[in-house]
Amino acid sequence: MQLKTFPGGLHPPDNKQWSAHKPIEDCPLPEELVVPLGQHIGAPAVPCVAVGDLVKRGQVIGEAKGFVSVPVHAPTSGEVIAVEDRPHPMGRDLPAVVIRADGEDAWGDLLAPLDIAIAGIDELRQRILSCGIVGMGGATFPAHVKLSPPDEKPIDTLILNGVECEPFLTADHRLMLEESDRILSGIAVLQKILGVRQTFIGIEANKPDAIERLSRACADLPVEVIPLEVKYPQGAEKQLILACVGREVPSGGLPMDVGVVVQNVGTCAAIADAVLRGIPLIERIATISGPALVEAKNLRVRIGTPLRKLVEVCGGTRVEPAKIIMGGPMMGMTQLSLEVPAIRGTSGLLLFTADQVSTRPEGPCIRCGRCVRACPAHILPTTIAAYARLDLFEEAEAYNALDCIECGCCTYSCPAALPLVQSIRYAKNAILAKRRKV
Amino acid sequence: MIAAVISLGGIGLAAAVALGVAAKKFAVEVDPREAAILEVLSGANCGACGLPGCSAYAKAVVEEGVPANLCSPGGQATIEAIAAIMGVAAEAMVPQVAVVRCQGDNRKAKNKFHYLGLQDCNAAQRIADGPKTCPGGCLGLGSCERVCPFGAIEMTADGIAVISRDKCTGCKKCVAACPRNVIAMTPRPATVHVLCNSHDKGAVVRKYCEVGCIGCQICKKTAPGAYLIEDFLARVVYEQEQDAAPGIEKCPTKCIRDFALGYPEGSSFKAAESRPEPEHAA
Amino acid sequence: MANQLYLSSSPHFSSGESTDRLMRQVIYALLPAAAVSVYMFGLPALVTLLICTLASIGFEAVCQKLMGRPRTLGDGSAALTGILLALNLPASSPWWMSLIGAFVAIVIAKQIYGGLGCNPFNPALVARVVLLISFPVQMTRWTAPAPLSLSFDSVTSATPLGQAKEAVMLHGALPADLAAGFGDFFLGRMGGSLGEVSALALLLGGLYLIWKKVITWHTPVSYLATVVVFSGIFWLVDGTRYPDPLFHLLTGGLLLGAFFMATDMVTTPVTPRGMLVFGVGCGLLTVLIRLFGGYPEGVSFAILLMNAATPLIDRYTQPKKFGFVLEKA
Amino acid sequence: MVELILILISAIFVNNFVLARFLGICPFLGVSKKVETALGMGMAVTFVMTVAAVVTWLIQYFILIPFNIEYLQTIAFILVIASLVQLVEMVIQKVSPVLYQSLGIFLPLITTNCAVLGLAVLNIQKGYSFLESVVFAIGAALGFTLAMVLFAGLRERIDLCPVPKSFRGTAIALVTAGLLSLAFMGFAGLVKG
Repeated sequence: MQLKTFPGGLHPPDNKQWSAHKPIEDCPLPEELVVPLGQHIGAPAVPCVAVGDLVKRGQVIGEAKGFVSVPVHAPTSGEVIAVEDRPHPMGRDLPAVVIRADGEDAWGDLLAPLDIAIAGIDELRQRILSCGIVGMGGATFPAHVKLSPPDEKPIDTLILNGVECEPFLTADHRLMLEESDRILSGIAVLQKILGVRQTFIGIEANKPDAIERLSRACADLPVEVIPLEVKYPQGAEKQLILACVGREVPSGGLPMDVGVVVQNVGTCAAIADAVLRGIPLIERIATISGPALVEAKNLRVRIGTPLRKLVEVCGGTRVEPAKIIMGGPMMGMTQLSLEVPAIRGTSGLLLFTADQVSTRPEGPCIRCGRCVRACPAHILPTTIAAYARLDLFEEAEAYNALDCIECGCCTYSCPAALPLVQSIRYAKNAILAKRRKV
Repeated sequence: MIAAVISLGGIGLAAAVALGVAAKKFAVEVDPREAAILEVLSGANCGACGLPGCSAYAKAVVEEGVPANLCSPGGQATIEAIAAIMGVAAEAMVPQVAVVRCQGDNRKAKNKFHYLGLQDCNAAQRIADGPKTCPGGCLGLGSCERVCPFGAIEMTADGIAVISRDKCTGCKKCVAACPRNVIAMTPRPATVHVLCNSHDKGAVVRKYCEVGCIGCQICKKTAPGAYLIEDFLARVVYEQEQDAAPGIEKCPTKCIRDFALGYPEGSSFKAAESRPEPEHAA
Repeated sequence: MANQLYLSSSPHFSSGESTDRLMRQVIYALLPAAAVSVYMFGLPALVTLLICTLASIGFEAVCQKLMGRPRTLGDGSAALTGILLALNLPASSPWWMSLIGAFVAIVIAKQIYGGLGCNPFNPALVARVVLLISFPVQMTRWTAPAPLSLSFDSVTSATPLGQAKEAVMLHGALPADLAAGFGDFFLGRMGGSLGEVSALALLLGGLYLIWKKVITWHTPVSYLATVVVFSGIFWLVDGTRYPDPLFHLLTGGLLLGAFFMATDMVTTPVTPRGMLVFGVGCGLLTVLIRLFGGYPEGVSFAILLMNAATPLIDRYTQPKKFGFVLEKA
Repeated sequence: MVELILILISAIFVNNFVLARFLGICPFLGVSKKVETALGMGMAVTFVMTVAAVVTWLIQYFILIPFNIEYLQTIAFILVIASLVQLVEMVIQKVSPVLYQSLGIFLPLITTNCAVLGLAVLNIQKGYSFLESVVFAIGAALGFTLAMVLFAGLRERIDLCPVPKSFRGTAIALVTAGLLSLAFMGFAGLVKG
């Protein structure tokens, strides 16, 4: 059978063999946790604890500010030793609450579990907000916002994203395999909130065990597991919707414009914890991998754990890493040091050696068209990039620069080693900045 | 002969009538002053006036009464010409020149990481705030050089921007292009500048840059009144600039430079060309 | 810190594909055709190949030196241009003609536009056309195949396309024995420029490129299909005046053009739809020029004309962007 | 009918005004920096050429020949063309100020555009009938527009390239025009005449 997919995209080597078979391990508590107040898209949280305060695990330490914002919780019990700017995965120092763990890891007062048969929809949404749930695929968009579609946009389909198309990463894979019951509970909550019954779980065909397990678990539910072709970026929201239900989200629009809400499987599991057990988002599963590491692992990590700790748990490094990437190799962010903490969007940590770092100088574009064929947004990356380099942003915009989803397929496929997606991003920023000004 | 005259005349007459009718029908009003102003403007379309191009500025002057003294590339002559066209008094404009407030090239200042990718300052700045450790240092990837409409900026081999005082017209394009605010507009007569943009404490600056201002106050002490120290960074008080010379000599990190005596190391620009104009030219 | 880390914008992974590798693959794909030409025409063919290739590399080096640009001979593009140029020349071309050709191709058609990736016209074809117009006698003195000949004084012979055109012009009909030579055409036993002669070798090279994913099928297939269909129509209308499609396919530079020149990435469209348009345009123009034009062969002109149209084709064949919806009126 | 089609094809491709007859080079080089502008110029020239062909043909056969003053041909034709250009200029300024700005000086210069005058004169020289003149004019104008647009597309692309300093601008444009003309030589002999 032809597997479902989208036009465009490419097949980078998936490198999942290092960690795919490794069961999830709990990462031990570090002595000190740095919990950034901005870990999501939107306004950062406002700290509500002061230096010297004793906090319990799960206690709110930063409050949401505005609609597109979420609170931040203490990942363990201990003493607040600083509220100041600390290195953040974004690459600069940003406000954070620093907690010295007392080792007892004692829970604070949790919110009462909700019964979804009784609880109102607003109550459920409020709970998701209070527990600080954000999109855990990496975009970290507050989940309650996504689950509050306006009335004029009726939702009829829920899609769970279990694609995990980034090479190396296996965190979602392990989650689906080992903790499918959390995901199923989460689906029930999401179905209730959105008032939908039609639900799909999209999984790339390179995870047959996860597909089988979820298919069996969902046999009696109105949930269908869809195996998808192994292709990057199959997990990009709009591409996933097209593959699963054949609807194309209009350019500049959102999934809700075609009646769909997409949630990552990790987010779904976190929602289940929040609603059914009252547990806020203070930990997540992350894949620690890469050739510079002694052993690749899937770890359950407390938010705020320094990356150095994760590396230690994996047996340290074989060689000096040349590049530290938070997230996957296609869309992840390089890090300045291992001192930055893991945050809610940390789906993985990759350590590359000098061999994996391509320092090949860029050449001229030979117009081979590989980027055009690979582009899942169906734009002309090389043309936009050429205009961006000359600061001709109006032309770049006319060539649909704003439709770029920054998946990196163009740069990946470029024989001239041109930083295409970076140029397009540069043009996008300039175009959006100009729009804001006007 | 007569036939020739009549027929040609007839053709001409017919054409004239047709054009006359058309002129009425398709009349477009243009203020002649607009064209006149456009004529005297530099035509660089640099945007120094804050409007998108010379013709937009000409239109704005005529129709919206925008001041006549905004064309910095044209200088005083242009201002007077526009004022004459508009029948208003010419207001003086202090001519300005852009200065790169950094000398920390790749040999003198440290980087915190190797940057790979698009060779553009604004793109590099988005990756962990740029590779240069100094938060205010020139990244040396030439974004300002590319936007300069007058070819007044060059990048040295060791990666720092230098602006020619002869070619710079003060259009401010480079100021807008620089992500780290390294370039400042200064009054043209002043040639002495502190070439550093770091507000870090002296001890911190010393760690990452050989030629950064460490806020040691020596310049202020040796040339009283000519320098100010704000936030661990010295700057020249341009009104008292004539007294600044002793401070240059004494500066321990050599971050103060008199452009009348020479451009930073590695630049191809010659100081001899840049004799300062008479004091207070305006 | 001992070693500084590398930081960059995503992605941090690359396919490992490189310009050098692509160019090398194309050169490999041309080797069978070059070998056949050397076999068929002997030493003169080898000399022409060598002069063109070496001169192209030399001119490229000199240009880059003069313009103060980095030397990029390693990317193989100059050598490729040289080989393509040689394959477009008759075996009997004098050395100075090869030299002029290489100069035109590298200096005028490529380097003054800024080097690799910037030339709007296929350099080898520009050179061929310049030579054809400047030295029509030398450029149309085709030698008859004489396997492994070491002699420079060979027997001249017309190309099949030339024969056909002449016959139609003089007698209003094709020569009767035209179809007799298909086997020879396929293997390369006919007069023509170096790279025109063996359909088999060219086909092998072309398929190799498609197999290696250096080029896509779009341009060659649409080009050849258009030639077959368009020439087929004329052949059906009047078979005595217009040769059949197979004749068109196997003779002249069509296969060389379709697989190696019309797929030159720099001078042809980047969009898949654009490549189809490009191929169709080339096909129509080739047949038109072959049947009705002043020149017996139309491949070079057809490709150059479509090269000129490439920016426009790219502009109007942009893929439909993801989520494209018509504005509701 | 066949005759008319041949005239059309010949004027567009084989004897392209710009690339084979080398007429109208001034706007060809002047306003070919952008495809849109080139198209606008092409359209303006198309209009002027077609109307000029009609009017000059009428003047030739109904005024100049009857009155035996063919020696006034040039001045009479220029007069007509100049008025037409003036008219087009006014219309464009009113309808599309942007196009008017980008065409700039080249708009009034259509007056002295040898392509337009050349067309009028060729029409008479070749002894074309009225209908043939119109078709020839349309063909010539389409050919002009085609050359303009192709050339503008190429120039837009060249603008993105690091052309050596000494060749930038008109120099590289002239080289490109030469190569384009070279390519158009492939049409030679396609239509006799």
